[in-house]
Amino acid sequence: MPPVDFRTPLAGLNLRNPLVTCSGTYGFGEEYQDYCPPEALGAITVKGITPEPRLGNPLPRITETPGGMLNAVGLENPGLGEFLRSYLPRLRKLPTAVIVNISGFAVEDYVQMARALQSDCGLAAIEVNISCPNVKHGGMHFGTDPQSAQEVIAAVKRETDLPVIAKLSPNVTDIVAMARAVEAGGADAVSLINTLLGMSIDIEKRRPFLANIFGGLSGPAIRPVAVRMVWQVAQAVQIPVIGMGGITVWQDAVEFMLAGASAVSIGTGNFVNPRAPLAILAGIEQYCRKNGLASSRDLVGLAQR
Amino acid sequence: MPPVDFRTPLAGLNLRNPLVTCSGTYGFGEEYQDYCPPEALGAITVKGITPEPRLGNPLPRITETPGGMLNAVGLENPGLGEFLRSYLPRLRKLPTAVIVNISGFAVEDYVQMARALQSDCGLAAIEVNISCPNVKHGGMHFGTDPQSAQEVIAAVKRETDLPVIAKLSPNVTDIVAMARAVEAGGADAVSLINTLLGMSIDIEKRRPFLANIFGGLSGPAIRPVAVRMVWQVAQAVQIPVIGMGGITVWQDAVEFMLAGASAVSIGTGNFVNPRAPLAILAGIEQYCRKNGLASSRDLVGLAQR
Amino acid sequence: MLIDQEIVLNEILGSADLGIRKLVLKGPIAQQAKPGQFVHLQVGSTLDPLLRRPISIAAIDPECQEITLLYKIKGKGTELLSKAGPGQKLNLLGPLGKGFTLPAQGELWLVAGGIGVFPLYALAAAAKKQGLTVRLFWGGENSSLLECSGLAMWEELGLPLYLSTLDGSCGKKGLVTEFLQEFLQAYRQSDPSPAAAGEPVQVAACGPPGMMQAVTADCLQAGVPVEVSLEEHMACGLGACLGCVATLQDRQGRVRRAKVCQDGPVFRGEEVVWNASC
Amino acid sequence: MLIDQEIVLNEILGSADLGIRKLVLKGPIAQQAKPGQFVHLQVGSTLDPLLRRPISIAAIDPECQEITLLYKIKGKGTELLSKAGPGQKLNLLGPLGKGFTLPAQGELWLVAGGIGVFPLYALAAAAKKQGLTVRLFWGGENSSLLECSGLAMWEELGLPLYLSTLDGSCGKKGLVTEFLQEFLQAYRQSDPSPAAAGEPVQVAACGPPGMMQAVTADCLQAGVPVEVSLEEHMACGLGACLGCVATLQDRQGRVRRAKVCQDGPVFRGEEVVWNASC
Ligand SMILES: Cc1cc2nc3c(=O)[nH]c(=O)nc-3n(C[C@H](O)[C@H](O)[C@H](O)COP(=O)(O)OP(=O)(O)OC[C@H]3O[C@@H](n4cnc5c(N)ncnc54)[C@H](O)[C@@H]3O)c2cc1C
Ligand SMILES: Cc1cc2nc3c(=O)[nH]c(=O)nc-3n(C[C@H](O)[C@H](O)[C@H](O)COP(=O)(O)OP(=O)(O)OC[C@H]3O[C@@H](n4cnc5c(N)ncnc54)[C@H](O)[C@@H]3O)c2cc1C
Ligand SMILES: Cc1cc2nc3c(=O)[nH]c(=O)nc-3n(C[C@H](O)[C@H](O)[C@H](O)COP(=O)(O)O)c2cc1C
Ligand SMILES: Cc1cc2nc3c(=O)[nH]c(=O)nc-3n(C[C@H](O)[C@H](O)[C@H](O)COP(=O)(O)O)c2cc1C
Ligand code: FES
Ligand code: FES
Repeated sequence: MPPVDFRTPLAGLNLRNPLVTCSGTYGFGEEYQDYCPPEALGAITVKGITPEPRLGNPLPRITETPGGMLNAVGLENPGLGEFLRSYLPRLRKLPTAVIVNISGFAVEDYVQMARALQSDCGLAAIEVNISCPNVKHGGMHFGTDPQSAQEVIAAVKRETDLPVIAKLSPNVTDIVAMARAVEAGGADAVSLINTLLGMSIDIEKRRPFLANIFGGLSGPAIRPVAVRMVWQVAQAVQIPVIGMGGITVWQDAVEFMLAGASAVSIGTGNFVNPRAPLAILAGIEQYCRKNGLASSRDLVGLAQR
Repeated sequence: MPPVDFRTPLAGLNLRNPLVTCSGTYGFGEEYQDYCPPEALGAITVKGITPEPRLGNPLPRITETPGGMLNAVGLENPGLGEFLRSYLPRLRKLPTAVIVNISGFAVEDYVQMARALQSDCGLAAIEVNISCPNVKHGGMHFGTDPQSAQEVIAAVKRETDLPVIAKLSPNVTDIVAMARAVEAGGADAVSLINTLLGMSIDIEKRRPFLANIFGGLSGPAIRPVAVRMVWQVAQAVQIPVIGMGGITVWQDAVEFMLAGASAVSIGTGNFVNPRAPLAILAGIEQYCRKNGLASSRDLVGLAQR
Repeated sequence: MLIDQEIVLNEILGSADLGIRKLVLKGPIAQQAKPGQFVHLQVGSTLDPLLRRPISIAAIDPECQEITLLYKIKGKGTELLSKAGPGQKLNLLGPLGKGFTLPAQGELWLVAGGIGVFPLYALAAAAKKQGLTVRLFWGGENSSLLECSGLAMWEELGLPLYLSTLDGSCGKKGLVTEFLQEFLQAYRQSDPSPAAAGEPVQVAACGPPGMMQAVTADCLQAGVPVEVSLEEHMACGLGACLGCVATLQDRQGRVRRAKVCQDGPVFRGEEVVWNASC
Repeated sequence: MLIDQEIVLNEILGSADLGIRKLVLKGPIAQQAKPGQFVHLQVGSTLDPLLRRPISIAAIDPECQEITLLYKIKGKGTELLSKAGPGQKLNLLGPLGKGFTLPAQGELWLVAGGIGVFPLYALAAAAKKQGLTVRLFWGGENSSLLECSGLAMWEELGLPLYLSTLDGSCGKKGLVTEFLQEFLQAYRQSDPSPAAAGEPVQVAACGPPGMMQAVTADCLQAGVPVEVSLEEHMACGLGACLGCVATLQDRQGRVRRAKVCQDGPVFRGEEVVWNASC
């Protein structure tokens, strides 16, 4: 039998395979090298960058929940300048596509970063994390207001020649409206989902567990919500969907692809098993063989038909 | 030590204790009698009623997910008439407060049911489930549009002398806006949260697992989202909050009360342990004693201070 | 009842590759259980898996206070269950549901498809004890499936067994319904009748829905009452969640829902709407 | 490395009520581990609990290929871990982090608060092997805590132990820091010095943050270098998630974050910003 064809065209990129890692869960691409060689991955997404360095939130930042976890890292990152100086040179050497995730509090933040991130950087794409509050517009979230989302994506598109992926927040009434908005803004792909807003309380201390009070819920617990959103969005837009949210084993990845995801991204699953992407890839391969599919691309949206 | 005072004033009712059971998970109050005597509960909420009988959705209707479950029962119920004729006489005999949950697709549906449900029925309160699509208004959900929510609650309030509890859907961008809207509509309390919209795919059949494609996610997996919403809403409105979503053990119930819930409701937790409410009540009692609290009411909102 | 019962035995049945196991539990449920009922088992100690798992009561021994469950490892719940060892306790809810009707006299024909044979064992044992003539028509993939699903237990019970396999590796090659059809035909012609004249026959079936539908159709045609045991995904097991309903119709064709966990899992075959689209 | 290692032993340490256990694992991690490092353990086989649990490596035996972990049952993860029996395999990620600095010569003073003593054992054993003078200052709630946390192991190691308890049920009544203060004072006065003139002293501390902060302050005042082992909730254990950071400052007071899992868990005491508000 010929090997399963894993090549994954996505947002103008030609990924080796549909396995990506989620921003914020995979550091700057090197932390997992001993367990999962970068060349085994379709792409790596690095931690969210902001124009200025950020210390992030106070501790505790993470806690476990049933089948999931809450995090409130608060976008700790070295800032754009230091990223370009110290991190980029090493990222360019990684034998895989590198997607840079950017976050901001105003359109200008995104614009500033987009301007500095061009295809000659050696990066593969920009993922625009729009789930931060837009402080300029009275706290309205880019990630929850379709018009703001469209504007910020359009602004980023104008500034960079890199493919632009819009990362959507699930904390909305209508995810399809958000996806259509970023498509209209020119996004080349959408990533979904980011974390669900949650919290937990330490009943001994009688205080919220996280220093930040609220945190983002990720992991298997949220998978049913993520699969539903991927299903809805994949039907509604023309651009490809990168599916994520609770993938730990290959069956989960196949579920997302059947729902309509062109690629899948592993986040919290890496914490559970640092070799998860490898195991998932092997599982997808077996599943394709068993079902007589020549390419992993054939899985995409199959459950919708 | 004197016994912990569990009395719970709520929406004009005087509940024996803050333990309630969730609509749709506790049948019509009799199914769990052998395991959990109704007189041990503050209140029982019965399955959602519609004006006409409904067969509900085709099968399968439920499936397990990590730390949770999806259901798409589709409001199977005997209809208002049969409810009044056959179920109500038995419900009146239960030695606990009975809350009737009502669902509709148009304001008139709710109005019709509210008119038939008055305090002389022997029921304690009406819980208005507003998460159904409002077919009259192009599918806009009562549960996701603050103005529609306010209208439907106001309409129900006009028709009945029973206390009215608004049950909110978590599938919204802004839960606080929804809670404020139903408060403005005259709701005497809010129940939150209903299920998160999710789905899962059977990778062997390559089709959505549930016949209805989408289902409602409940159970421990959603608890962090539910606690967060209770926390936000309890700060924003004056009416009491009935907290629910993933409570299985007493620690969970305490968490909700510390977040601001005046009462807690057990849903999926009953499936895990049919005696869960009893165990939870005992746990709350111990916790109060240990922390020197004379009444379970003292727990409410403690983590907010 | 809701009770912790101790595991007496949890062992593989037949060869390991089919993953079919026998679980014996000690406790008072044995005093109450009736053939066709099931227990709702807590398989783990954490929130994943979350829900209980319904498993039929395959054998009931009130004297020894033991019930036997036969189960096939299917997914993560049964996998976890297979790890529990003797001495450990399992939390059980049960006995649940309504079981099979045990006829007062005459013949009882059991029709089993694959592991659908599990709940029929307790029924056969009870019927035999009552002096009924019991026959088992049992079909499966191949001899290995039958062996791993308790064939030896059935042989010990000493009833007439009519076995079929798809590959002919055990018994007749073909479908189990063929036996039934032969017997039903003989019964209708009544000479030579397997059920002596005047001796009523009753059928109980458990297996894949398609098979039970066919069995029902054959029995109805022959005027023989038939009961079938249905399977649905369950949450509460007590009739409270409406997750597990079956679609039934009355003689006038009026459709209604019934709860598999509470009103079933055993229903009269003619009531069941197979492949309900609503 | 990421590897399944077999459980050699998983038993209660001392009396059962404190729930402190000793877990011995066989495998190649023993060859690589250094005192102060930890492993990130998969404690269950399902998705609840989801995350791994960080546990310090308490003893290292490269010859027998064994590492010893000492852990206290705290919540559902360690509870589940306590159920795993010998012969079973556990999935381990490790050894992780940077351990303690083993001085080339001189004295090593270990300051432990409660079960913070666990990671210090491997350090003591290594230092002793290297011929250093090692002293343990160890304080706890009461004698039961010390006994259940491996006091016998320490006595076997044959080092000078300075014990204190809050209730005086073992050793001196009071705080462990009092021993340290005495020794530091003696060291500064250098006559009679516990560390002979010219023999440098180094301190390693593990315990509640408040205690480590006090130890650090005392050591800095005495001009003695001190290392502390920090604890934070962890997800990845590899420096990838930024869940576990500590706040550090340089001499100019510039604040930065460091990852407890990767850059720690051991840090130089003077670097640590205790009770960071940012
Ligand atoms: C009344 C009744 C009696 C049964 N008796 C037996 C028996 O005696 N022996 C036996 O081996 N099996 C029996 N089953 C089927 C058994 O319940 C499932 O195989 C088991 O629940 C699978 O759980 P899992 O975690 O291994 O599989 P998973 O597929 O991981 O389970 C996921 C979810 O789906 C449910 N599920 C999966 N398959 C089934 C199924 N076929 N029926 C109902 N729910 C299912 C599970 O309960 C769980 O909620 C019976 C089912 C019912 C309804
Ligand atoms: C580097 C390091 C070394 C450690 N070494 C040891 C040791 O040798 N012996 C020992 O008994 N304990 C040690 N701990 C603490 C141990 O990790 C926790 O007690 C354990 O994770 C609790 O898990 P649980 O599921 O029982 O508790 P739960 O409270 O149910 O855990 C819930 C979540 O919180 C995390 N958590 C809870 N308490 C702690 C804690 N104190 N530190 C970090 N995470 C925590 C858990 O890992 C889990 O993610 C160490 C912690 C760290 C960071
Ligand atoms: C610790 C942590 C940090 C994260 N940081 C970011 C981030 O910086 N930018 C971003 O877009 N998403 C971030 N995310 C969200 C993930 O990229 C992903 O969308 C989410 O976790 C859902 O996937 P999962 O369930 O597989 O983890 C973070 C998630 C976690 C758990
Ligand atoms: C099987 C099932 C049926 C439900 N039916 C209803 C219903 O009819 N009306 C309603 O308002 N909520 C219904 N719910 C939602 C629950 O009342 C509750 O809000 C939700 O399940 C969250 O709580 P839990 O996680 O404790 O189950 C149903 C939930 C389940 C699991
Ligand atoms: S499983 Fe809940 S009604 Fe049958
Ligand atoms: S645990 Fe992830 S960075 Fe330390």
